Amino acid sequence: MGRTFAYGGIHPEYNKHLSRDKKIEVFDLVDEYYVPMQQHIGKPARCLVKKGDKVEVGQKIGEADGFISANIHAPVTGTVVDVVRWPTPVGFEVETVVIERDKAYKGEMQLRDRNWRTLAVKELLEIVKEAGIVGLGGATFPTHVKLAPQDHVDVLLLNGAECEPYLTCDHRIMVERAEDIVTGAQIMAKILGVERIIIGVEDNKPDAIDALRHASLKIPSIKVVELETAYPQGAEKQLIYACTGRVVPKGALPSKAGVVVNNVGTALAVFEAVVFGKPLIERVVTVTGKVGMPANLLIRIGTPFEKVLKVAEIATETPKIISGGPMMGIAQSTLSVPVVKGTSGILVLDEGEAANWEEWNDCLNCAACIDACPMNLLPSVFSRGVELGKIEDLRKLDVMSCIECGCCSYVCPAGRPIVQFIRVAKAILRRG
Amino acid sequence: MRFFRIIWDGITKENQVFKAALGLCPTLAVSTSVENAIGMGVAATLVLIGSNFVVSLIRNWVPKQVRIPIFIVVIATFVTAVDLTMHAYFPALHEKLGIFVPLIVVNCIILGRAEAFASKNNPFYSIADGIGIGIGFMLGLMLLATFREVLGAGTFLGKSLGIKEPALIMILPPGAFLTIGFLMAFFNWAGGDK
Amino acid sequence: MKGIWPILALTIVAVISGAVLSWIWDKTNPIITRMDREKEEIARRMLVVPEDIDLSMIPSGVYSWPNLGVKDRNGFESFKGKEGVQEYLLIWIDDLKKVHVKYNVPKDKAKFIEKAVEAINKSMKITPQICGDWDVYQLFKKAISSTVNFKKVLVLADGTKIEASKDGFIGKDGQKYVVKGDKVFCNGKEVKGKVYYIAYLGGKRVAAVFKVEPVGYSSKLPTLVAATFDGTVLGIKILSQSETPGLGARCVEIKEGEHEPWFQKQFSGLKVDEIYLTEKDEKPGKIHQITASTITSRAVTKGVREGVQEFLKMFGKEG
Amino acid sequence: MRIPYNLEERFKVSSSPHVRKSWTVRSVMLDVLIALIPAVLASWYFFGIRAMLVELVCVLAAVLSEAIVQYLFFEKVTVDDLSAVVTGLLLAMCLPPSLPLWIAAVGSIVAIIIGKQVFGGLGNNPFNPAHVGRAVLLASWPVYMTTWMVPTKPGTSQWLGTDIVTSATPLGMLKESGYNWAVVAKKVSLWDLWIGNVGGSLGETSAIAILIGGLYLLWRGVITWHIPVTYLGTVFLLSLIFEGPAKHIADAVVYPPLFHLAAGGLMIGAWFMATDMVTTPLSKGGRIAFGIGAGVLVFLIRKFGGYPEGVCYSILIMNAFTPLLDRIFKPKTFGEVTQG
Repeated sequence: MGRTFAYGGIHPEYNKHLSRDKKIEVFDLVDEYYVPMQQHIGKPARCLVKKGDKVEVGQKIGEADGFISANIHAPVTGTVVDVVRWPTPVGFEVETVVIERDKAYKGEMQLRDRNWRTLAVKELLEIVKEAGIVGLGGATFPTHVKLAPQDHVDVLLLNGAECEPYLTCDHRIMVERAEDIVTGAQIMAKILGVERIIIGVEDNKPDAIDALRHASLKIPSIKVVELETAYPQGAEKQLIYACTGRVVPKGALPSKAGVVVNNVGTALAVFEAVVFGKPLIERVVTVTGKVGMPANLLIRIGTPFEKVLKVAEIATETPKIISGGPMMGIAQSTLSVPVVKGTSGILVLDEGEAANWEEWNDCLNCAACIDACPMNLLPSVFSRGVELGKIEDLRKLDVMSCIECGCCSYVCPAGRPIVQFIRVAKAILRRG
Repeated sequence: MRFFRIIWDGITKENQVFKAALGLCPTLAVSTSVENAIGMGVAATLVLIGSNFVVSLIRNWVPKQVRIPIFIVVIATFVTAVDLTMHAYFPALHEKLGIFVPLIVVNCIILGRAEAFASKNNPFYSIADGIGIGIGFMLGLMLLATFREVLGAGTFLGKSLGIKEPALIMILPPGAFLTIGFLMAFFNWAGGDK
Repeated sequence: MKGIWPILALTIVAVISGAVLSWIWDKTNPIITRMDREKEEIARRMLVVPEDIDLSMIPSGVYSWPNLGVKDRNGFESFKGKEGVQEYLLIWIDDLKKVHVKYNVPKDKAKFIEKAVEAINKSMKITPQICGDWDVYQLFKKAISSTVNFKKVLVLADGTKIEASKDGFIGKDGQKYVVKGDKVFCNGKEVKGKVYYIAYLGGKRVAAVFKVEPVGYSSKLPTLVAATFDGTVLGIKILSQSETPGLGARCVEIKEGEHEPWFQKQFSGLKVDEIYLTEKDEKPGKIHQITASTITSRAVTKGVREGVQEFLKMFGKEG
Repeated sequence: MRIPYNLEERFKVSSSPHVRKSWTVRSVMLDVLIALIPAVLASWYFFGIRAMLVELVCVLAAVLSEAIVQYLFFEKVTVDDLSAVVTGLLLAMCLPPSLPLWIAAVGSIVAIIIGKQVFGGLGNNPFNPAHVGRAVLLASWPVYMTTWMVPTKPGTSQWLGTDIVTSATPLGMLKESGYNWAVVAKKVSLWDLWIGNVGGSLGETSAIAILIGGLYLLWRGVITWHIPVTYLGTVFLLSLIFEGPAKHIADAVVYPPLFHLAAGGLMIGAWFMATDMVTTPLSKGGRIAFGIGAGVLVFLIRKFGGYPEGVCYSILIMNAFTPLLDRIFKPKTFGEVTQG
């Protein structure tokens, strides 16, 4: 048994065997790419191209606008056919550049080979910023902001827990590109100026742990920590507690505890940006669930889900399409949405096996949600409070500390959509 | 005619037991048998009529600052008179009702009517109010007592109804709460209260 | 003037109320106090007269119900016009042990009385069967029992017995003992003691009545116990109780067709070592407990037993 | 440009999480029913036809009254979640086998209507419905509710319910002997007590059968250990401290605590009643306090109270304290630590 977090947690059906042993394959290029100008948390990027412009692969087509924002690059060489409002997997429409691929472009990219050790911290940070790297775990927080924390930081934590059921993209890159991840981690450590690097991996990925341990054999500052398989092991605060024993104060950022957490995928992207000079234009996506061929695919940003699923073949009559994992992923109403930087997986569930939140019973007070809550909150009380309209009272009960991991809804025997209620409460309270 | 209107309202719309939920302490305590309920109801009605009448008579020259003490004195006088009379001439009933007859003094119905009605209306209407509220109280008690006595003791007015195994709990305090809860729910529902 | 008026108003109301109340008090208080006094007195007298009254045992005289204090042979007139008397039975036993009556009772009882007098004069006994009606029998019994004279005896914890004189209980050393409720005081200090009522019938002491106060399930159970000097219980009477209805409260339950509480009736005629419950007690006795009310049953049984034991300890040798 | 929202390719969306643990109210209740099987079988073995009848009547009355009340008040009829069956069966488990069947039915109806539906149905009742039913029956028909049938063997006339011999419960004997352990130890052997070969309620007597069911519930994760362990532990410790050394019987130290654990409704109370989700505290601390409180109450009622048995009341009283315990033992949010 590995280390784990302090409270709660659940053990859902992981179903990782579907795609766990599938090697990362490069997904074929498609004709049209839909590149949203907002693929990150923060302000949308400013669009630099207009209809009719020719773009080169890796060319910056969206410029970071403001402090918390990230650059966007063209995924292929081609022509901008339009700039429209287009849906994204996050759920709302944003300004999107539609690029038609040049028929002659076959996916080649100009790569450099830089020695990162000779570069200064400032230069490194600039490269990361230019490459438009954001957190690839799903939160898509711009990495260059994260790498310049306000507080004193002494630990860099790489999140390789991948606690979401079904998803295996991080697992695969850890197995296949452990060396590069380790290097990426070292680059980030250099930027942050920290000595200790901890990589936390759940113990259901022994091959990934071995690969990472092997890759970091000669680097004493890196420690690979084996974590218990439990959801939500990969949640920031829970991961920090599991790996370092530190507790992030209520309502504060992880850097308050002296820790910066980055996904292993982000480390890889940092490595590629710094060493190869490659901006973030593709990522590994797990396509799994009720599909004919579950796979881990290296997909260019902007590829519509439709094209991906056409290849993977939806294997159910009543599909439910989810961008991300089943616990925190976002259900999609259309397949027109493109793969974005935060898309860690495309999950197809059968409607029958997917949870139905349309009908629920009164709370039984069974406290299963309280036992499951990793933040040690009172989800059942919150959901009742929302039902009764007493939302203002919930602030005192720390409803804002909820990380929306969904454990409460998952375990509720009465089938109550608890985390959904909590989202309502949080939205109302945020609005004030 | 307004006189009868007031009486009717006192029994129905302003029924103190079911609508205002006042005077519940004696209501719950003495409603173990219909006989007790009638005794208590009559005693309370007499006190109500008397105190309403007197309070209404003196309403214009009672100073505001001491009106409550004066009302209490008037009520206490009537209660003591009823208590003594009952003790002397109906000793069995008096023994059953026990402390609850003297406690009519602090029954909020009596003081409530003195304050809310009698001190604002003329003696004629105040008597009507006393009669109405009193009868309403007595009927409420009797209704409660009927349920409790029939279900709890298998008798009505002391006469056996041939119920072999009455549910004792009905004449115990929990039975009083259960009965009044259901009756109140019923009257609120029937009265269309939301 | 403005400041005085509220006080004045209050005073006026209070004075008027006081006047009204004192008038009502005058009217009711005598009735109330007499009833209170009678209640215990009646219970006491009822206990010491045996179930079937043998007329030959009773000295001749006038016996009345209610007890109006009639002592003389021509006492018919003395209670005329007395207030509050609804029912009475005056029995006159002449020197030939012949019974005469004068009464004011409900009509349905009256016919029984006439018949009863005839029957009693034949058999010289008063029993329920002879009277033909329980209430009539009770009237006779109560009337006869009023001839029993009681003498209060205060027994202190050390065994000293002090008979009541007209000045109260005066000890040998001239100290005065005062009984207030169940407590005995001497010079303002509480001393342990107990009051026994010794019953004299025709100048002979026949029994004693005393109060025991066991604690039942949810209330005290003040109980009068009558016992002869050789330790036989003549009867008990639970004066008041507020036990659980249907359970402990059945200690005063009267079964249909009977006239006395069945539970209390069981004690009559028992010797002291028979006063145990039939089961579930230290040793098997003759008292059947009230179903599912062991606590009440045991409390009364134990209280009576210990009362009798204490009584025998005090008076046994003299009996 | 194509319109992205093609109606034909619209999929059903919902908020995350998109998967759910495969348990429902129904499966929880089913687990409770499965856990009750050993106790039910024990009751059939020791009390025969009467036991079956009382259980059948209780369950039927509970289910019917729930369905009828919900139908009359235009609620969704939810008898298929089995909670009414559980309430009925648990009530039956606390009733004496010789109880007239109509009283058992009344108990079930009271449990469902006054104990549960009046408050708004499953999940909103402050008190354990089965114990509410039992308390009302005990107050209403105390004589029937305290007349206990002697356990018997299958096939005898008593087992068939034709003639019924009554006796006292072990706790009743203890109370009536004035807590004289020597008297009770002679009459009741610990083995009989734990196996259930003594007078008592249907399901209360066989401590071992209930223990098996309780452990099953614990294993299935329907209940947590907090309440049963603290509840039983408190009674055990109190009886060890206050009953053990004083009495002069051979196994004085072991007898009273083991007696207290197995006698009366303590086992079924601790495993099935006090762990009722709806009426017990939410937090672990609250549950521990609940268990200790109920344990102390049981001991006090048994030793000093008017009734020989106090499990029903101890749980009902602690149910009343549940909101307070929830308030006191509110879990501390992760990260709610004053740093430095």
